[in-house]
Amino acid sequence: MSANAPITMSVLSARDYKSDYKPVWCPGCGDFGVLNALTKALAALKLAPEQVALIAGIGCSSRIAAYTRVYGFHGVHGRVLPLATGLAVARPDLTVLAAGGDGDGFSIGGNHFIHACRRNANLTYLVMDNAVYGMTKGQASPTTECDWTGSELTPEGPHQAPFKPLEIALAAGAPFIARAFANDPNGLARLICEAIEFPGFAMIQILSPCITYRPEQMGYKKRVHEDFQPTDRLDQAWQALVADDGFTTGLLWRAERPAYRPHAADGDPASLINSFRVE
Amino acid sequence: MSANAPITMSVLSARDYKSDYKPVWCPGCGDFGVLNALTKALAALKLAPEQVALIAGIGCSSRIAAYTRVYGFHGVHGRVLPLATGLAVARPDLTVLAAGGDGDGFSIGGNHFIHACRRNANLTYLVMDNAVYGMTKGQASPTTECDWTGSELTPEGPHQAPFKPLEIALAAGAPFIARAFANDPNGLARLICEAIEFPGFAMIQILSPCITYRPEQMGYKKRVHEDFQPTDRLDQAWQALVADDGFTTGLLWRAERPAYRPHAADGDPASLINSFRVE
Amino acid sequence: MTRPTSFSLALIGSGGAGAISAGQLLLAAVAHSGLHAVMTRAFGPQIRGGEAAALLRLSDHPVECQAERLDLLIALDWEKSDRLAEDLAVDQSTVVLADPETGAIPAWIEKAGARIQPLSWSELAQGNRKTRPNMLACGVVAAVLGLGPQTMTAAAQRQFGAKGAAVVQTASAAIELGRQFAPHMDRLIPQVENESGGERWQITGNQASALGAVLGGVRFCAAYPITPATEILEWLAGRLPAVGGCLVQAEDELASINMCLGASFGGVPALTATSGPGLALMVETLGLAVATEVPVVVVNVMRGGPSTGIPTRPEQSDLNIAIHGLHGDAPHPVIAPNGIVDCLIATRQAVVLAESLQTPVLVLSDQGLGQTEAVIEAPATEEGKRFGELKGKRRLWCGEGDGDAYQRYRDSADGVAPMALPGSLGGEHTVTGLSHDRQGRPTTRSEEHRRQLDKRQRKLESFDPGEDWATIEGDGAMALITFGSATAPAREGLALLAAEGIACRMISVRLLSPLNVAGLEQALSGVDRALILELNHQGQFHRHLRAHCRLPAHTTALHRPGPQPFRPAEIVDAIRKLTMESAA
Amino acid sequence: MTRPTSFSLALIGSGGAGAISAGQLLLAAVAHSGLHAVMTRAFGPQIRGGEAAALLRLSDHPVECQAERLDLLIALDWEKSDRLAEDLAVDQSTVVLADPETGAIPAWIEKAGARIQPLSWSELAQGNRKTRPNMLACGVVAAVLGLGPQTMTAAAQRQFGAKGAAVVQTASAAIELGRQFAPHMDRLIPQVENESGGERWQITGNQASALGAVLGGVRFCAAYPITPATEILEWLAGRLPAVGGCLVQAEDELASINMCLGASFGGVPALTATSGPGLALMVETLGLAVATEVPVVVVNVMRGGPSTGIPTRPEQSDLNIAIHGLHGDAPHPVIAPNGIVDCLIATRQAVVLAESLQTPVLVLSDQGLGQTEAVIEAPATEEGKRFGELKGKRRLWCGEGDGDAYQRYRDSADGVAPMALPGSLGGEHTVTGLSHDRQGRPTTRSEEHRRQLDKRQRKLESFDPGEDWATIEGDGAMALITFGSATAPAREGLALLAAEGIACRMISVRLLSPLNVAGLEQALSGVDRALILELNHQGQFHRHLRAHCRLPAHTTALHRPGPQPFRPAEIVDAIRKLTMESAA
Ligand SMILES: Cc1ncc(C[n+]2csc(CCOP(=O)(O)OP(=O)(O)O)c2C)c(N)n1
Ligand SMILES: Cc1ncc(C[n+]2csc(CCOP(=O)(O)OP(=O)(O)O)c2C)c(N)n1
Ligand code: SF4
Ligand code: SF4
Ligand SMILES: [Mg+2]
Ligand SMILES: [Mg+2]
Repeated sequence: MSANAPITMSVLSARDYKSDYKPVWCPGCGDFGVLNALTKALAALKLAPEQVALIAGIGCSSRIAAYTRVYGFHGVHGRVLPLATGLAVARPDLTVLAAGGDGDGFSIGGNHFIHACRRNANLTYLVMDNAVYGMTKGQASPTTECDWTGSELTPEGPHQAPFKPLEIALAAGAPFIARAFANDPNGLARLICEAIEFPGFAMIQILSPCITYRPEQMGYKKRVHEDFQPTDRLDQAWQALVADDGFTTGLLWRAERPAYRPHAADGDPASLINSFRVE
Repeated sequence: MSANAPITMSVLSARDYKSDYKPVWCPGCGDFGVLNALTKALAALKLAPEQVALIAGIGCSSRIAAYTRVYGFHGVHGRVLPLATGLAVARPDLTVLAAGGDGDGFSIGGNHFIHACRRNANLTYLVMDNAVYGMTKGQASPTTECDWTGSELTPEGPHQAPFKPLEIALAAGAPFIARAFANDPNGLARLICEAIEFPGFAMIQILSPCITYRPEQMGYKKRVHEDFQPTDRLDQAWQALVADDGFTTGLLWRAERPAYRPHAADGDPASLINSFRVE
Repeated sequence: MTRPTSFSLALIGSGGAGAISAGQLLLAAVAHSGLHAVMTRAFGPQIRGGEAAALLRLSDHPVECQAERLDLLIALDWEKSDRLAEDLAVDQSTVVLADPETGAIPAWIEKAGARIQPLSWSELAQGNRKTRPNMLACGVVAAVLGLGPQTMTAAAQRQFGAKGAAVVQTASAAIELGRQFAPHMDRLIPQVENESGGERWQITGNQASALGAVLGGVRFCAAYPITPATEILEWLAGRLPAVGGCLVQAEDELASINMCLGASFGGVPALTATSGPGLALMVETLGLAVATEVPVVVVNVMRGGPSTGIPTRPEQSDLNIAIHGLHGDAPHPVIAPNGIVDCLIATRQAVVLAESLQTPVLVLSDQGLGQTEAVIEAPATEEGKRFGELKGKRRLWCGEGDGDAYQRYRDSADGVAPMALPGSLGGEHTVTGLSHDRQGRPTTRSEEHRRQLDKRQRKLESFDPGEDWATIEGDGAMALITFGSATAPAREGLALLAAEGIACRMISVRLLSPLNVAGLEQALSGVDRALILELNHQGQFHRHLRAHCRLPAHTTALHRPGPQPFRPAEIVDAIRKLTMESAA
Repeated sequence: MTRPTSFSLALIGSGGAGAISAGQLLLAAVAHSGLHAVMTRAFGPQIRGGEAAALLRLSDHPVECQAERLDLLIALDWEKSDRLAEDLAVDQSTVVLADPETGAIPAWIEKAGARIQPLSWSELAQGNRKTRPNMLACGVVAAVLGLGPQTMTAAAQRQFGAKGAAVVQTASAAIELGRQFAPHMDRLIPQVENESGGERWQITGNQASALGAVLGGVRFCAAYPITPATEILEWLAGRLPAVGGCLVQAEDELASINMCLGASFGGVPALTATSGPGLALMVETLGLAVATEVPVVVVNVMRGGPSTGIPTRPEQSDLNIAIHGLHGDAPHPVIAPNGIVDCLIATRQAVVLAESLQTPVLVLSDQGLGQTEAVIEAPATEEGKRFGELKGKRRLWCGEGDGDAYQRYRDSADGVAPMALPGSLGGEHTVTGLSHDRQGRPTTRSEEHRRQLDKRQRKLESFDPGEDWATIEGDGAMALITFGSATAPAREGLALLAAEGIACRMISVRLLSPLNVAGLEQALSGVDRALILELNHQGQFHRHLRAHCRLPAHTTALHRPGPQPFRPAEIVDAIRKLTMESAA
């Protein structure tokens, strides 16, 4: 397991997991909180930086890869999960993290999200959800309220039922599902630790305010309430979600399910030729 | 509404909605049942063939478009829903149907499925689910059981939690969700009528046996049981799905939600120039 | 003809300093005054609050690109301005205005030997704390250019009107205070003349594309935002409903292009706009549009590539994918606008081509055209240019004629068969991306497969592109062949050379595919040396021309990647070199 | 050298009649006998149970394509056989065996004037109801070819062994009954010699590609099925786990290519296989692979296009998308195998190239290679050809050297920089599809942008492709330039011409991109007339050559779409015409 990876010389602090690049994020962006919580979690788990890979998509949030001092891959828009899955399956010795925004993960990347939930490869997925496309200057994302008229692209609002990440994850079979708030770095760090240690696909929806295009999200602080009770009973989980107002935080669902990990033997490639030989 | 579309001369029978192309389907394929039920439904609703458009993806099942005598579009693999959505939004006077397989709709097309549920354009989506990729000769599809070893591509089974179409549809906000059995053409035809008349996105998962690559599905007949009770209460719907064995048929969920339909005025394009004029 | 005069200035500042807002106000003022102008923006990597520059060039003649060098640079502050150094062509005759209190002059400005003139924003403001330096800077520029108070107030009204009278009032007051500081410019300033020759527009290339789409008849758009194409989508979102159309925000580009195809199958002309990464996701469905002969237009606003590349900067490196990016034999027209106004014309022509030929059409714009805002003479919008005789109306099947069964893909002289739209009784048929016969039925027969390939090729070959396949200017035994946004600097470079007596004709190809080979070879008659100019690394346009046409024996290529657009001097140098080479 | 003899036969029948199964049994028997052979299949549109044909050609020399015409056609029945008419080259000397009880001889057979010889399956079976006509037909063929009972039983064992001894027994008995009917063939039958020259394999092009991948070092595959590439994926799925690798079935091609990239970023050589529509979905991510310099191989098995096209038949029309389908400047190698064995070699070379140069590489195979099964001489598998000096091992960073910070994209003479894999302490870095500097940090600076574009171009230009960029055969003042599956019929056509004394060299280009321009121009020295041969509508290969190379002044092109592969006679005709044209 990743948590047993070799530990470098001395004990590292959260700051040691940050790179020296200055984030392009707007001052006050929720994503700073996620970066803090993530590096705290890596330090708490004493993971050797070189044993960790952080894969990201495209968006403000997806820039996070370069701000950590681990191996990083800033891929193309929407494909963070297959990229991370390939790495996790091919290199089970690594701790593989995937991160990105609500647009990246639920709009263009929505299909990979469902199938990653089903597949259950051993990786942790952090979705930095600000209910907007920050990077392209403020259009509605799947999680945007259906009557939000803040974008010129949907002047009358998106008029679509908002995408519900936890509901979809549960319906798709994800074994570890949680919600957190970016500006509660300690709570978030704890959840990330648990997600990383979980042997399978663990996803955390992180409410991460976009101060520039959704300034009203500064009010999230007052709305979040840590009321999820972890369960592995489907009926209970659905009940909790029916009652959810979108701001309940904590671990919702944790089920035992063997992680996807194809087994491999150590045969000689040359032997594969035999079946073609004509005796 | 589509059901009020002008009716051609005489009353048409189901057969009049079939084209004269001979299906490429294997004898005994469940898809014949779907074709029968669909044409029955069109006849029962007395829809003028030219007012109906049937959009399909790629797969054995998606060939259905050419076998009906309505306007048809056999698109590319996985994109049946956006194709149908564009038509339904641009031409609200038509009855727009979308059809395809479980691979087409839930594997490559899974993202469009979720977003079509959210968007709620006025169209009916028939998924002919045989838990296999028929057209490419029998690989596992998202709905395939995780221990099915019938494909060389996954000799040890797909090892993934099967995709649950109704759960996903409900989580994604679809307002009309049902399951049916291909070899019960009357029951299926009734459901299709109801779906077509429903003002919004209506989806029916149709269990449609693939006699060639999943011959054991001939046993579906014994397993299906029409036990869904239509509801519009989320808690009830989730309860029903938690109890579902995958073979419960009938209408599960029917909710009132205004269909997606952008309004349009009738202004003069030339007036749009004004904002660029420098006084 | 009098020699055109132009004047270039830049306003820079860090986040919140308002450089861009001041630039826009100045652009409006200049427009109002009757001059022509062009404005580009440059940003640092931050989403918001980073350093920014507004680059303005004004002229007494139409102008569509920035000049070689800056006449005036006004720094609201110097914070992180280093990252914009490449964008700011400061030299020893550039006048640089800055307040020493906002920081030291950056080394690269010192090094360029610019003429630095210190000023004090707080002094100019005369103690008024509401007075913002960016508006003071507008006043300084107004003084330099001789823009009167009325003009400036009208511009302030245009810029801030929506925010209320008080804001306009404060801005106007600041502008007037700024006038106190009028640096000496020993530089020809274009004459401001309030009598303009005709109606003027203030518009970006992206807005022009969007307007061209609507004027061409587009009534459906499906959209997924991407820089630098988003403005086309946003403009359409606000306008389509007013003219009976609509825009749907899609979940991704796979969806947006398919939605467009669905709408167009229903008879509603459809368009979407994107940039490289989005186009890459559309190519599979564009092939379907070719095979099913469903019209659709995609405006691809190029940015730096490959991959995510440089989203906010120009490059002309998507030519390959635009022409060749579809699998199978899937020919389709590709049009490149070669100016900001041409974004309107070319996009409209693309709709005309798509609807007339029942084919997907790509418009290859770029960030340099799309996001540049210009003050231009109003183009003809009523009729507008079309390719040759094309009507721009889809040939529809109306129930008569066909004898027995309706044949969606009936063979015909021009390759175009009447389309039956859903709703037409008797025209029911199913289209497919499978190889099909005349009725649209799937087939694997060589003869049918080939017939449809021939027919689709014939559509592209048998329409007459008229004059519109290229913009041809000038004369001489040398030719510069280019396309798109490289055209404006090329034109300017050639004008400089012409003034020296060096003649060179310019052929700016608009219809990139199918190439009008005969037309191009004719346009090259009498030419013995050619320069091919394009803003990409591989010389994609050059290869494309070579693949299809005979080029002059002595042909050289100037191709380099972005993100900096060509400057006229690069062209002047290259043509000079060409003159010498062939003399040798 | 004795003139090669070959014999062509077809077995046809409707669903369930077992034509294909009989063909496979015969192929195995022929292989056992020491001959060479090739078998292709043709199907009607049905998924299963439709009409099918097994086309077999056997020869005493290596053979990789079907012949001009059929020597023998055996119809198990005639149901819907019309749909296969194109695939069956029946002429007046073709012997046609059919049972009048299974239906009338189709008009197209009558019209061809074939020599029809009636037989009766039930008579041959001697009343045994278990005896199936397809096995009787095998017996007839065994008699014609002189394949002994032991050979046939061994083949039956290979074919039906898994179903149990009784099945093998019944089949063998039926085969022996079939021998009673031996039609007279006045045609040279290749000599069956049980002493083969060496080890023989029975393999399809797709299996060869898959094997080449594993031998090249591939240990990860992500798969989405698509005709005609699926067999590559299925073969790998069953074999990779045995050699320490694995295959993941992905939800679509967007996922499969990204999974491959993820695995390769982790240091595990990765490959996927697809066909046109799937490749179209991969181009965005292939651009990312170019920009981030992560190795990956995609085998694209071409089929008829555009769009869904003709999935089960050959065409060479994905050359454009393979070379040019990526947005931005994104050069990458494209290799086309030109034979069934070469599917192995070329795929292995692709892995070597990808790993050595840190780049995506495309292998452009097609249905005609991939789904054709051949009996061949065992190729060299131990060492195998590589491009020039390439090692095929990724250059890894091991912690030493770099001075200060690790630079993932350090500039270097050959353009390749050592890669630090996750797990290497001190090598932590983030790769990005954004334009980046040597450390991989995003940048918009022209200098850095260009440096990386130059560096990536240099990788492709500075490796030495050695001899492997093309297969060059023959000599003469004429040249035929081709690639891929068109090579086998070309070779055969040229052999026919050579026998007549007409000399023509053949250049079959394997490295389609980057083209070895110097090599090609040298190979063309002394050539004054050339024919360019390719199986697509637009002449994509011809355009590509023109874009990069000087071709002989008199160059003509023979390009036509599929779905029928070239027949040698088409090449003979074209070259004859070329001889005459240039004589005129
Ligand atoms: C294929 C493709 N389409 C569109 C884009 C443009 N794009 C970049 S980021 C983004 C949305 C980002 O939203 P989200 O993932 O929520 O991230 P945020 O910026 O809000 O953190 C889009 C649409 C792209 N880069 N690639
Ligand atoms: C982009 C793309 N990828 C793959 C394919 C190959 N393909 C054709 S049909 C199909 C799966 C069909 O499965 P399903 O939708 O369940 O239909 P069925 O044949 O079972 O009715 C696949 C993978 C394709 N045509 N296009
Ligand atoms: S735009 Fe929004 S999401 Fe992006 S960096 Fe700024 S605050 Fe954060
Ligand atoms: S393969 Fe299966 S799904 Fe396809 S036609 Fe045959 S029975 Fe139906
Ligand atoms: Mg977001
Ligand atoms: Mg299926």
